[in-house]
Amino acid sequence: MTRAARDYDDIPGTYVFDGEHSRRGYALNMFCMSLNDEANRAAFAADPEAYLDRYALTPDQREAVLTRDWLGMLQLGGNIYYTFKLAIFDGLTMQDVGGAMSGMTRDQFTEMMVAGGRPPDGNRYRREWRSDTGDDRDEGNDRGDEEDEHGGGDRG
Amino acid sequence: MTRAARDYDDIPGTYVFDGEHSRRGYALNMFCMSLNDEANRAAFAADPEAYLDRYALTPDQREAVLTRDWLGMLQLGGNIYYTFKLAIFDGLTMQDVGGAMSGMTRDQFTEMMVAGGRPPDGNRYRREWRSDTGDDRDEGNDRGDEEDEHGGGDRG
Amino acid sequence: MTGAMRRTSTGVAIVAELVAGIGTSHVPAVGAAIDNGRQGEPYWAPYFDKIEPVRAWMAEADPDVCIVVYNDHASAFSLQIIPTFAIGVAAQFPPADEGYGPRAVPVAEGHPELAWHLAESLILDEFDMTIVNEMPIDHGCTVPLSVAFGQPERWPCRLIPICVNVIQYPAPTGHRCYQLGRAIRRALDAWPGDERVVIFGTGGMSHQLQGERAGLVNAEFDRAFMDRLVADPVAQAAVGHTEYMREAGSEGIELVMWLVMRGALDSDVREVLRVNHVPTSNTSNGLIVLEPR
Amino acid sequence: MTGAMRRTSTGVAIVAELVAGIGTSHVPAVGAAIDNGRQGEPYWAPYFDKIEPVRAWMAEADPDVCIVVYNDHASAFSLQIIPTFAIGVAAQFPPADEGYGPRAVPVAEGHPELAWHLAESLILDEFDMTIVNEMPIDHGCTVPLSVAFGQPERWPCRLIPICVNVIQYPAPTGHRCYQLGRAIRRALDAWPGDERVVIFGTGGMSHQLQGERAGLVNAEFDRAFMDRLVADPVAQAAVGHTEYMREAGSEGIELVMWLVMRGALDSDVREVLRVNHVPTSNTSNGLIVLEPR
Ligand SMILES: [Fe+3]
Ligand SMILES: [Fe+3]
Repeated sequence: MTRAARDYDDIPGTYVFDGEHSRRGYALNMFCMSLNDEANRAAFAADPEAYLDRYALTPDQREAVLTRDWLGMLQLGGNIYYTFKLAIFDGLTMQDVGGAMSGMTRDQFTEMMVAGGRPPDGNRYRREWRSDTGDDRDEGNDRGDEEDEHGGGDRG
Repeated sequence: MTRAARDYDDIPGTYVFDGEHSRRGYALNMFCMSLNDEANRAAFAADPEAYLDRYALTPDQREAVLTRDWLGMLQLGGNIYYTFKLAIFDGLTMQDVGGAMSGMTRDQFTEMMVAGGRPPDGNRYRREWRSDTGDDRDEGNDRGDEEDEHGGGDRG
Repeated sequence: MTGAMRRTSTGVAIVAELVAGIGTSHVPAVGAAIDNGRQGEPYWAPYFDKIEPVRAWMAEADPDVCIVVYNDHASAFSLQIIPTFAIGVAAQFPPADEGYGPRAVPVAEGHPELAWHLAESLILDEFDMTIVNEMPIDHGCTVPLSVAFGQPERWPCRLIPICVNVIQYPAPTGHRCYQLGRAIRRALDAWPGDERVVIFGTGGMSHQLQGERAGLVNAEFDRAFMDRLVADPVAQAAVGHTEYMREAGSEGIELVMWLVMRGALDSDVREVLRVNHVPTSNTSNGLIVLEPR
Repeated sequence: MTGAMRRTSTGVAIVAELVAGIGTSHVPAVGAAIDNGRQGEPYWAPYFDKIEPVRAWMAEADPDVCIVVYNDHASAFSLQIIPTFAIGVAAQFPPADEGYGPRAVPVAEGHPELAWHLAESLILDEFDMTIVNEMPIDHGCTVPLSVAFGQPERWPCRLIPICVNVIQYPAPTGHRCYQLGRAIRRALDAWPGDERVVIFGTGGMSHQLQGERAGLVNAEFDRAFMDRLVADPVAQAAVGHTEYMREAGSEGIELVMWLVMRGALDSDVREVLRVNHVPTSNTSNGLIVLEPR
C-alpha cells in the first residue's frame, strides 16, 4: 500500500507523527523514552553502544542517535517529545535542539523566540519556502528522499 | 460519599465489578494477575506468604487467598477473571470454582451444566431467592454485610 | 481474491471487501480441548461436529484479514490501564500466558497498514480508540481463530485485534458497539486495498462464571439475541447492561461485542450458519455466520 | 464551600459546582523556573508578574477539586499503548521522571470516588475512556498546578487528571473534545457531592518544537483562538487538525484540550482574566480564566 496523500503534507519543515511515521520510529522512540529511568540513563552513559543494542534501531537511526543528528532522528521516525529525552540526557535545552533542527545556533534561536518567534507568514506552505529563496529547503520533510536535506539557514 | 443504588443491585449471587468493587479489589486482582508470569508462579509456589507481601492486600483478602475462599475473594473486591488465575495455579477448573462459589461439588456443578445450566427462572431477582426458600441466600452480595454469608445450597 | 468495486464520481475504485461477519463464543476450554486432542471425547465431539460446517465455510471464504473483536481477560491489560476500545497495530501478536503457559498456536501476523488506517479513521470519526503497538492475544482472540481454522502451522490470514473492555463495569453500551462497527465499515470502504475481510464479534453467549449464581445459562435469551442480531440489530443495540447481566449472566455482557461485528455489515444480511451448544465449560456456546446481501 | 443547588422534580439537590474553567499553556520551562527559583530573572519576571492575578483569583476561588485536562508527554504512557482519552482514578499521583528526575512538587491527592463517577458516566455517555489506576503526572499536569498555586507544601485541592493524546496523530477532533467537556459537565451535574470544581484545559498556545520550522509562533492565531473560545466555541470546535498544525505549529494542536474545558462550562461565560506572553521557552504562553455566568 502506498500512503495516500494528506492535507498536512504541504506544511514545510514539519514531521507529522502519523501512523506511518510512528511505525518507522517505534524502536527509536522507545529507546528515547527509556531514558526516563535513572538506571537506564546510567547504563546508557556507561556504554552507549551496548545500551543501544537493547533496541532494534536501524543502522541509520543508530547513527543519528550517536551523532545527535536531531533533525535526522525526526526524519527517521522520531518524535520530538521522545527524542528530547536524549537532549535532556545531554543537558541541552529546547533552544539548542530547535536551533540545531533549523540551522541556527542556540543563541540565534533564543533571540528569534524573544523577538516573537518564527512568523507564520511565509512558513505555511512548502511552496512558500521554495519560491521564497529558490532553494529546496522544504525537502527536509519529503519522506521519500531524506538524505542530506537537513540544512537550511536562519529563517527567523 | 455513599454509593448510589444501582439497578443491578438486585441481581442475586452476582458481584458486579463496578468502580467501587474494583477499587476495593485492586491489590488482590493485581496479585492474581501476576500469576500470568512463570517466574512469579514459581516464587508464589516456593513461598506464598513472602510472595503475598509484595501486594498490599487487606488481612481479609490475604486470608481468602491462603484459604482459597473463592466466594470470599469476590466479596472482597476480586474479579473472577483475576481470581481464576489462582485457580489455574492450583490446577482447578471453572467447574471446581463455580461449584465452590455456589455450594456444590465439582461433579454436581458439571452435571448441572450438562443438564442445561442454572435456569434464569427464579434467579433474576434477590427477592426470588428470599421468597423461594425463606432464607437469606442473597446476602452474599450485600456489600455492607459480607461476613459468613458464603453458604447456600445447590440451586441448579 | 480481489476486493469490492466501489463506484465513485471519477470511476470505479477497489476497496476492501467485507466478506462476512461471524459471532462466536470464545470459551477457553474449547481451545484447551483442541490443543490437548480431546475433540473426539464424548463431552466434546458433539460440539466439534457442529462447527465442522463453519470450518468448511471459512476454507471457502478464504479471507486475507480477520478483524477479531474480543475482550482481553487480564492478559495484555491489567487493571492498571483499562481501555474501552483498543486496536492492535503490531506486526505480530504472540499468544498470551494466561497462567498455563501460552497456547501452542501460531503467532498471528498483523496488518499494520490497514490497522493504522482503521485507527486513524476511527479516531477522526470520533471513536476514542487506544492504539496498541505490542500485545499478546489471549483465548478471547485465539479460540475464535482455532474454531474457524483448526490447527494450521500458520494462521491462513492476517489479524487485526480490537479489544473491548467488558470486565470493568461499565462496558461500552450496545449502541456504542454497534456504532463502532458502522465506523469500521466506513473505514474499510475507504481503504484502497483489495483485501477480503471477515470480522468476528466474540464472547458470550449466556454465562456467569462468578458468585452464588455461577452456571447461569439462558438458552431462550441466546436464541432471541441471535434472531434480533440478524433481523433488528438496532433494537438489540438498545438493550442495557443490567438486562444482559440479569438475563444472560454477569459474563453474558460480552455479547455486546457481537454488535460491533453486526454494525460493520450491511443492514440486510443473510444468515449462513448457526450453531448452539450447551455447555462448553460453564458457558452457552453459540456461533453465527452472516453475509452481506 | 458548598456545591450548587439544582432544582429537581422532587425538590432541591446538592450537586458539584463548576466554579470556573482555566485554559493555560503547560510549558516545562515554567516549572523549571519555579523549581529553580528563577522567577525574578529578567527573562522570567515579566511572565510571572502577569500570572500573579491568576494566583490571587485561585486563592479566592479555593476549589476542592481540579480536573486537569492535559497530555502526557512520553512519561506515563509510551507508544506501546496510546489512549485517546484517559482518566486517572488513583488515590495519589506522583510527579513523573521526565529525564531530569521528578519535579520537587507535592504528590497530588486524587479523588477516586468522583473520578470513578466520571469514568462510569462518561463511558455510559458513549465516550470511550481508558481508566487508569496508576500513573505519574508530568509537566503537562504539574506546571498548570504550579502556575495556579505556586509552591505549597501540599496542593490545596484534589486532582482528577484527564489525559488526551495529542502526540500520536490523530488527536481527537476539536469537536469531540468539546463534546467530552459537555459530558463531563453532565456527570458533574449528577454527582451528589458538594465539591467546588475547577477544570483546566492545558497545552498550546502556538508552538512548534520540531523540524526546520521549529519556533513558529502565531500570536494572531492565539488571540483569535481565545476570542472564539469565549464567544463561539462551537465554531472553534469545528477547526481541523491541519489548520492548527499549519497556523499554530505542529504542537499547537494541544489547543484542542482547551475545548474540553470550554465544553464543561455553560454556553455563556464571563472572561475574568487573560494573559499572553511570548515566549516561554519555544512557546507562546497563554492563560484564560472563564466563569459560568
Ligand atoms: Fe470472554
Ligand atoms: Fe504539551
